[in-house]
Amino acid sequence: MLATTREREQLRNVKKLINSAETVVTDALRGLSAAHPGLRVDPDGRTVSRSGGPTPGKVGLVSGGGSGHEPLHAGFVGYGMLDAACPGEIFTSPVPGQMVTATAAADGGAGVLYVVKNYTGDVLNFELAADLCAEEGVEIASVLVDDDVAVRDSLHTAGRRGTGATVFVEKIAGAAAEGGASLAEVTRVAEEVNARSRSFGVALSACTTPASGRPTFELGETEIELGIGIHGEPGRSRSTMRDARELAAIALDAVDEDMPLSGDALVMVNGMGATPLIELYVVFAEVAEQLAGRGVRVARSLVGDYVTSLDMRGFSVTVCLLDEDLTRLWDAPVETPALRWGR
Amino acid sequence: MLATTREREQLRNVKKLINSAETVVTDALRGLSAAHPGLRVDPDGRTVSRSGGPTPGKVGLVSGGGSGHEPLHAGFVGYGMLDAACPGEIFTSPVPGQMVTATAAADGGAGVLYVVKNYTGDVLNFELAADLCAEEGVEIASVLVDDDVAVRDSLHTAGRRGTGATVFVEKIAGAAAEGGASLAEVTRVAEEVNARSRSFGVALSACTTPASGRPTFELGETEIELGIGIHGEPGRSRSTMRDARELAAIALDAVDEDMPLSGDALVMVNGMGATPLIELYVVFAEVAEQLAGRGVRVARSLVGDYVTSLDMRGFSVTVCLLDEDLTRLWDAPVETPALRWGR
Amino acid sequence: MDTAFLTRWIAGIADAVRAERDRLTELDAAIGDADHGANLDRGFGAAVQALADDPPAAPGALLRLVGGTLISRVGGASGPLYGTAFREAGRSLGSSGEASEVSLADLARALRAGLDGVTRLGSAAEGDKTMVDAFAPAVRALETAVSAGAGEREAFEAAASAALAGAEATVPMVARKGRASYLGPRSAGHEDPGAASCALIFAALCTADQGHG
Amino acid sequence: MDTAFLTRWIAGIADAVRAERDRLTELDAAIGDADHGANLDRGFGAAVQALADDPPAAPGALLRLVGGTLISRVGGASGPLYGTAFREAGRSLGSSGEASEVSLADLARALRAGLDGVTRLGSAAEGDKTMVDAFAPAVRALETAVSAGAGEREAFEAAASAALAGAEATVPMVARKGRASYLGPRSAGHEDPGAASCALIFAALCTADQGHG
Ligand SMILES: Nc1ncnc2c1ncn2[C@@H]1O[C@H](COP(=O)(O)OP(=O)(O)O)[C@@H](O)[C@H]1O
Ligand SMILES: Nc1ncnc2c1ncn2[C@@H]1O[C@H](COP(=O)(O)OP(=O)(O)O)[C@@H](O)[C@H]1O
Ligand SMILES: [Mg+2]
Ligand SMILES: [Mg+2]
Ligand SMILES: [Mg+2]
Ligand SMILES: [Mg+2]
Repeated sequence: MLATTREREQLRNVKKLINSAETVVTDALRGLSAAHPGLRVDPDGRTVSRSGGPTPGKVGLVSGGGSGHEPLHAGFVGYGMLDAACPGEIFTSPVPGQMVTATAAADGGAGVLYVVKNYTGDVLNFELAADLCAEEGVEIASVLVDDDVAVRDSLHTAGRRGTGATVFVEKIAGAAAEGGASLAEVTRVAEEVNARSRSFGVALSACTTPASGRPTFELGETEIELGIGIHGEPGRSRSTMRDARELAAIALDAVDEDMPLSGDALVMVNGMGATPLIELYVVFAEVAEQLAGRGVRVARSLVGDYVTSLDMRGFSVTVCLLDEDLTRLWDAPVETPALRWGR
Repeated sequence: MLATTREREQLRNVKKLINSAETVVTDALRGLSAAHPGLRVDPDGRTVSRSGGPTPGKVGLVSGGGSGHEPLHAGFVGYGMLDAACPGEIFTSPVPGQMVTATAAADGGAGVLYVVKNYTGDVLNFELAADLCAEEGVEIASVLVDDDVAVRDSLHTAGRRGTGATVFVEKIAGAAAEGGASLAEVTRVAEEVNARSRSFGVALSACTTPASGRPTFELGETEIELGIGIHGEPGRSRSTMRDARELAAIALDAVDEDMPLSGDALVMVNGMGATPLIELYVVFAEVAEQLAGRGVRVARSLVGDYVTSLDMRGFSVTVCLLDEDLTRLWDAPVETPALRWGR
Repeated sequence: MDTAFLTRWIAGIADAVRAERDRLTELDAAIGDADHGANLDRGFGAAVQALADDPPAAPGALLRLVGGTLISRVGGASGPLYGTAFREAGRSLGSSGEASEVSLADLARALRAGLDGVTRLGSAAEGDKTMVDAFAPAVRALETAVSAGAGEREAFEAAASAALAGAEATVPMVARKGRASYLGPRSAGHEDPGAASCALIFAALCTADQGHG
Repeated sequence: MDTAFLTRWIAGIADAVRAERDRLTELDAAIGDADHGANLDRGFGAAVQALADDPPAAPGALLRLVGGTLISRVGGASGPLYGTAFREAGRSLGSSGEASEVSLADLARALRAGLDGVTRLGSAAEGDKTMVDAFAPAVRALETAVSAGAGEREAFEAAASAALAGAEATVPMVARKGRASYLGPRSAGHEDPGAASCALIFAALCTADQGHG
């Protein structure tokens, strides 16, 4: 199917490697399918699951959310992590139907845990799906990821956003599930990871959604946004560009203020989609050094693009305070497109 | 060390996550070191090697080149791949001294293979290093990677550039070395991979080096560069933006014209540094589908950032025609920061 | 009002949303994630299609079909919320032996049920800078018009202008629900996209009524 | 000419390269990879430092130290090439019992040896759009001046203007060596950065000579 003239005009203007704004999610899923024989991908139905189907007797893990955050979530489907994922339109929570299909693909008879990033849309759609699945007799539990310290938590608001910690929750809960833990235990582990994790993000540029073809906000040549989410939303405040050292300090201060840092930590320096790896390593050098200065040991780490925001330039830092159990679960084998070790 | 005022001014203008243009390579190596305990990193001496030191009796693999291509090469140091890497300044071949140090860190007594991308600077510096090491009694062999079909090969020119195939050569020759092959045999395998591999790259934007603070070339809103290298050089020709399908066809045509495609292939769709993963998967979908249409089976694949050009937007396609031996070596365990399976 | 009227209404919403798609997306870009226009365009487009594919016999069934279609096609926050609104509105019109005509009072009751569904699901109150800020005054205006014995045209115009005023009143508000709430004080100064789309939905009642008359 | 002259020469090159760093980098951005200015700035800066740290006693040793420093500090194509040029030039001045003064004829012979080193290593000929296009005519001009019995100032000026003319003549050329060759016909229309820096190197001979006189 060729793009329409108007679409072509648009994609030329934004210069994205796509066929059309309408087909980008489907096309990317076709690519995911072609690249990863270990996944069962339904590009039209928008679900991704392990090609072997549900693991009998294992708690199933399902996550999902808008597209545009790749490799999240589909890139984390596989042994030791998710059983199924359902990608929505760009930055749009998936619909309950997708979640129901994903649940069926994940349900090995021991119940299914939904890993839900705390956004109104994700929460509402997963709630509707949970109702439908419960009616079908599947035992469903949910964990809400809300690690972003840029947003003040309050009873009267939508609460904190879910960002980088999602990767930690999915990996560690996935390991617990693979190890045979019960739904209650997997849920508890997931909640604990979330409780011990905090994130803060910085944007050097906005992102451009294929549909709108325009940056979600405009930044001057020396301006940056502090406290951004992963949907191209503006952050909590605008600031001027600093060097990597200062930006790392701003992020760590924000995290530390919300959750005093100490002991061993799992630390991720995550690129927002258009940040070169060399820059992420520069940031990680500062983060690791400054954490050491605060008495925190970087026991485990990830540096790279894990939870992105289309073509945004910038980074986020996520810190999870480890204990022995969580470290063991983090180290357990995992085999997914985006995270793999021990297999 | 704080950046000077002029540097600060500059880094604000180009908005890079760095401390200063002067320290970016050293700082990134500090980050690499903090993130990967399996590596021995000398940020000032600019060498990266396996933390266990040389493997006695194993052929050593050394590569290196300018920085700005991360994860290449340091991200491929580890079990089953490189023994040591030496990163130069941004886009500048390393100096012979670094190579000599890297050779010492890689030399297990069975000789050392240099994997050299075909650029005059890389070739000359590795030649000088090989002379120095040979004087020290180390048996040195070199393989020249020159897979880029955008450049016409000729006796009277510098020849084709080395780009994406470097990853394939390093992985497959690394597996051969890990398997105990002799220097002659590892060299032969490396040359065979290179001979069976071709690449073609497309840029949607130039990149900006930290030192210059300016894009290496200017592209209009609807312009792209076809046949680019990995140093921000302009390509062979300028063109207008197309959809992913057409761009994939242009790349595959160029590859196929130079090396007729058939049989099983190892295919990489590589991001140039600022290309979101979702777009790379869209390109990969087209590449895989069109290869199937040409009677080629994508037997193995990589989709992601492997050989980058700082913050350039764009992609490259690399195709390597597999046989059974190469497939087995590709599948062999590897444990490096950027490529890992089987361990 | 019959299914023909409601079908015209839904078609009118779909047209308005398509025409205003870019504006809705821009509003969402300012304080959200730039997808509201695309979301509703997809959803109401699908609803029009669903009604054409299998025209429901009764107003209640029609609104439930629209709600179900929005839930199953939109995603995001607005999908479940508007979907619930239409579904609850349809449910309130009774589920068995449904009448083929509904009165203005029936419709007002139905929309009140829809609004209740939205606030139950999203727990937003007026002043939180959401679709509720347009929805609630519009339903009140409709109820007032019913009590006053107004005609359809008058009632719809009152509801439409109450919704529009409600949407405009969201500009200075600081968001407390949805994605815009992450911006804190920076959310002030922008109209809420969901309130803006809700105003389109009530405005489409007038168009549907004119098409009828 | 003595080591003081040669030290002034190297310092003059370092100054010129620093002053022209951005221009060299821009030339390299057009047909290369935008690092030539930074490369030579780093290299000649290091050479000046090396000469200050441990001043060589003889002209040959001085040029060899400069060459070695360039090789060990510059990287890229220009590092080994310029490094070899200086090293070979130094070698040609004899390695043991070196004279502390060299004549204009000695220097011309030394630079010829340096040029030979460059073409041996890089196998570029004139017309390939490289530093050789400035280097070769400059050496020829020097040799001609020596044959004609010219003085230093006159000889250096002839060499410098030959190098400059050679560099300018690279503009229309299509590159056949180095990174610019990847551009094929698109490399035409731009001055070669290495030829441009080579012109600076020969121009610095004049400055060193004036500093002396
Ligand atoms: N809790 C809530 N209650 C009522 N309306 C809400 C709530 N959260 C969000 N909304 C409405 O949804 C609109 C955003 O819809 P949309 O952009 O389609 O979804 P998303 O925010 O998931 O991207 C907001 O402008 C707001 O009017
Ligand atoms: N084979 C060669 N012979 C002579 N000079 C060369 C050759 N290759 C490149 N050069 C010179 O080197 C210059 C580029 O130097 P530089 O930018 O420092 O290195 P790199 O090309 O590795 O980035 C070119 O402009 C050209 O003059
Ligand atoms: Mg959304
Ligand atoms: Mg270079
Ligand atoms: Mg939105
Ligand atoms: Mg260069």
